[in-house]
Amino acid sequence: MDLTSRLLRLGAGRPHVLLVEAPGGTEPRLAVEREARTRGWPAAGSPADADLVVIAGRVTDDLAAPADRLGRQAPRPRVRLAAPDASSTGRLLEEAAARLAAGGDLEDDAPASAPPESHSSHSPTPPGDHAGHGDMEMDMPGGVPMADRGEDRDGLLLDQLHVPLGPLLPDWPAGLVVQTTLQGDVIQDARVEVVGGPASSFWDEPWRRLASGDPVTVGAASRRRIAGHLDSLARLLTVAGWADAATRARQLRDELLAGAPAAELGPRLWRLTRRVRRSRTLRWLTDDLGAVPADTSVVRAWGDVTARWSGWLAAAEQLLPDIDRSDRLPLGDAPRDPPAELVAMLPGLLTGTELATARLVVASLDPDLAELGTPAEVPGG
Amino acid sequence: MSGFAAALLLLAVAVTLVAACYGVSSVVAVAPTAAPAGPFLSGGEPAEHAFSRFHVRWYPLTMVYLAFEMEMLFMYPWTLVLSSVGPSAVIEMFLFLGVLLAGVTYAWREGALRWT
Amino acid sequence: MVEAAPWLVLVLPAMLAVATIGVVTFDAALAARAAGRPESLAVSASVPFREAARLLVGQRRTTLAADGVLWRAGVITLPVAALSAALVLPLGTASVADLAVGVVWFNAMEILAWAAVWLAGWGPNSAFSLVGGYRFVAQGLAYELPHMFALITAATAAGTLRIGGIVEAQADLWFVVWMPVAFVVYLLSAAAMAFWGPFDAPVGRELAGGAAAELSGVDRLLFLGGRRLLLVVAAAMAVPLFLGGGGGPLLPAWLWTLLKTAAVLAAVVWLGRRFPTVRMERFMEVAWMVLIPLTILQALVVSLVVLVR
Amino acid sequence: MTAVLFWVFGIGAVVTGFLVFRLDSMAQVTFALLASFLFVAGEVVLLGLGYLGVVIILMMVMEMVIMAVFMIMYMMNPAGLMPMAMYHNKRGSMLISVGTFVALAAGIIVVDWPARSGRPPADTTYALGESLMGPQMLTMMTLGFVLFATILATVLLATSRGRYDRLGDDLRAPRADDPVRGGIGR
Amino acid sequence: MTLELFLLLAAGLFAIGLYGALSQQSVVMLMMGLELMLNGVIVAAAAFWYYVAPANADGQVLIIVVITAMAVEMAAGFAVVTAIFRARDVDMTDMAADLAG
Repeated sequence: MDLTSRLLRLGAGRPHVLLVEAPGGTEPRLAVEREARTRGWPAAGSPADADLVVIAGRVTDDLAAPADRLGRQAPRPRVRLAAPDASSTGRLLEEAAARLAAGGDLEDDAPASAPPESHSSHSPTPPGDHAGHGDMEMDMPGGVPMADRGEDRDGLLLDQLHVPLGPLLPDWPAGLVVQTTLQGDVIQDARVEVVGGPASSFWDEPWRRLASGDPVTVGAASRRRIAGHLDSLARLLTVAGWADAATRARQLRDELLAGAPAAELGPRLWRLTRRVRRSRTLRWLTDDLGAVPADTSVVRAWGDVTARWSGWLAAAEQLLPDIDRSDRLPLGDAPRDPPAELVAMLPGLLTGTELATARLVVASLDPDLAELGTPAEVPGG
Repeated sequence: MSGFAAALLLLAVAVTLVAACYGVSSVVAVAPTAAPAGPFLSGGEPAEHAFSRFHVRWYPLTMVYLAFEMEMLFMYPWTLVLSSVGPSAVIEMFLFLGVLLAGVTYAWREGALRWT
Repeated sequence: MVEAAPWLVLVLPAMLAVATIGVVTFDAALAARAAGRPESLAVSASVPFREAARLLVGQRRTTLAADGVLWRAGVITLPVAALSAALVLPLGTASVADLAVGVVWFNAMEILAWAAVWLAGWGPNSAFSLVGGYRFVAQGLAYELPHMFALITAATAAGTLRIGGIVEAQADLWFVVWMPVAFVVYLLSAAAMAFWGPFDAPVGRELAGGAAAELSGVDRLLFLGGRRLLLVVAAAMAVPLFLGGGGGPLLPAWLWTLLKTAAVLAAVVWLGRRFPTVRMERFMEVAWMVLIPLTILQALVVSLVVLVR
Repeated sequence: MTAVLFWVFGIGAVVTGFLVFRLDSMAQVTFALLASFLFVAGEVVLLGLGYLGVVIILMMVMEMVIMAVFMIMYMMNPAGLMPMAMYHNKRGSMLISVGTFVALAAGIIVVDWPARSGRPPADTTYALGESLMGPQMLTMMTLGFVLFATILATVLLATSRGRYDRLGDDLRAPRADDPVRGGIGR
Repeated sequence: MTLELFLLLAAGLFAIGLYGALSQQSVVMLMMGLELMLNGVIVAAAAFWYYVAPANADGQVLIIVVITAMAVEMAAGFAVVTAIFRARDVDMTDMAADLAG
């Protein structure tokens, strides 16, 4: 059909990109974000909205099934991409758009693994779920059970849903899975899991190099740290629904990593921090969320969400004069707190929050799980 | 009455346009409607149907709302007769609103405007 | 004088479609500027067509054990309600029908969005879209009463529920001058009813698209297009209600209407990008304890002025 | 034209009204009831009551969405995925209601209704407003206090925690003890 | 169109509502039946206004009262259901009656 192919070409000029990150995929994610931004390709929030499904980083065995499901959930025309590293990302995206204009990939729709429809499939039975509906399973539409009821702080015994947040969620820490028990839109219980293999953190790379004996300049280390803060800030602002400020932060982050001088970046960074700090709306919306008392060991997590993003802004401003320094960085530990403690904090902080608030809390802690090492279930919750 | 006939006409046009969109799409779409897929759950499978007894956190407010919105029923006709009836209409309506606002203030103090 | 012109029934959808395309274009241009990628008007103007093209050729989706009837009903209701609300919208000196209860009609049609968004969220049997649908109902509880009071304030000053009569009553002085609170609240509620930023939590990105999370293909086109159409109609209605309709010097009435509508729309779209998403658990008390009393006070002031006049 | 519309709206109202008790999904049930109300609104407009017809649409859309919220909150299996009967005394109810209908219909046909007196006013909405601000002022104020009482009673009944739980026994807590913080106030 | 036709429509809606109110177990469904009965009352009131006494606004006021009554009934009904549900974890009329007794 001629009309179809013309419309396909027209639409492929601005594909929506669903970008999710696997552990160790920070660098390719930044590359895809940068390339998509310069082309004006919008970010998709769910597979239904996506033309390109891009997984940045290495898809380990435990991520293979979710990644496959994500790709199948996207409507046609669709193109699935793996971006294990940051090399030739631009070319990869261009090729994908060309494939999209030709009608997308035509792999089979039928799920490779056991579909949710089949009764034999092991649908993850939620913990604490008593076997009340064992024999009724045969009548369940689609082989999926009905929700069961649970206690609530409100005193109403209503249905609970078990909804995972992560691993393959846009604007979400790579490898983090929060298994939530929802009643309505409030998280009653949260369990944290870590998936994906161990990887090395992109944000700690200068210190790793330093530890292995390579010389690292103060400028390079400062750049990486500010960029890390800007990345966290961009994620938080995206989750807070302030797309324009988030885009600005991402743009500055990318230029910083590309080596733009302080004289050029300074005024713009200052404009961004002033704009975010002056937003009384943002403050009003993030005050008192996810408050961590100031006696925990993780200094970075102190205070509420507002305190945490203000901390990033302050740190970025404070480090900015250093980014052009070429003297050697003295030996020392990476400035980041170990993520294990951040992750252990999560169940407590997320319990009792609404979904939007939970996303804000997670984004404000922004644990970098690459440093965590082996996949493991984290105690707590 | 003729105004409402135009409304029906506009409704028909709207429905026609929507049907046209579906028609065009069914012709040019690259594939027919997909087989049922699982909902998006960050790559996970649903543990149960999302159709469930959804615990809304603002249900006390809906009742306050139901009572308060009824005042619109009276206020729309009131706008027409205000100038001809005179001060008594203003007094009556704002007394009415004042009573309802007192109810809302009570609900606020009881915490009915907050999420449970 | 606004007269009924049933022939407009064919022109109106076309004009609203053009305005909707304009909204998408302007929004795309703003997004490009924010991304430090100032692009030519031609590139921005291609965005609505590219979006429509990719959604028209896109495959429609269904989800496991979805409630297909209600889902599609919600999707279709949104654009149909937006267009129906435009029945009483005067374009210059004529509207499709200048109903005697025009204000109430507009109110009744625009409120169908409650049902539409909730149904679109309920239909796909998906946790995220379910939450999105419920978020819109909560939002409705917050914005609808201040919105109604703003509408009624304009009707009170004119002493009629006929949109044409409200326009005539502003021949000397636009309502925005002496009822600024009602005007600002009206613009807020226009953004809220079209779940446009900063009231876009029902389709929030942190919820993977919320009520629209599972929509694709032409369904998505109708739902998200209908949302922009609703924004256009709501913003356009601010012109006859508060900005004197087609009144203005030199230029013909239809041109004034277009200019004012474009200005209001541009303001709403621009402001929508300036703020983070407002969550209803925080906004609810503001709406009930600040906005409702303020709008009632505004209505009281206006009705006293009407009495004295 | 109006005769056709009368039949369309009328049959629509009855059919959707009957669907309310035939459908399994609580969401569909609620919106079937809404459809019935919308058809009745159409009938009311046909009778020349433009304001009341449109305002019925306005009110019923809001009320039925809220109704859906509660239906889904409290009814077992709200989507009707696993249908189950929730009737009692179905036969008896059917007999009673059919009997009622027959009796009413007989009465309607037999009774000699009074002839029409007077003509509708030019602006029915205006007449309604005058009536509410004049002879029916008492009705309106009574309804006002009924609504006030409704707000108080429903809040009292529905919430599990009152102001003393929130603000302490002396109502002086610096911060209300709520599960979720609000936008303003303590 | 005649008064009788409108009244028959009203009677039909009323009878369906009555059937629902009598046959349904759940409080919320019972409310739906009530709403449907009031729906019939609206039709009857509008028809009487038009065919019997159009010069008088009392028919209109009656409709207003009915709509308000619906809202009050709904709000009160929901509040009661919530209270019952909180206390006894049921929403059925039968069960509520059993437990109350």
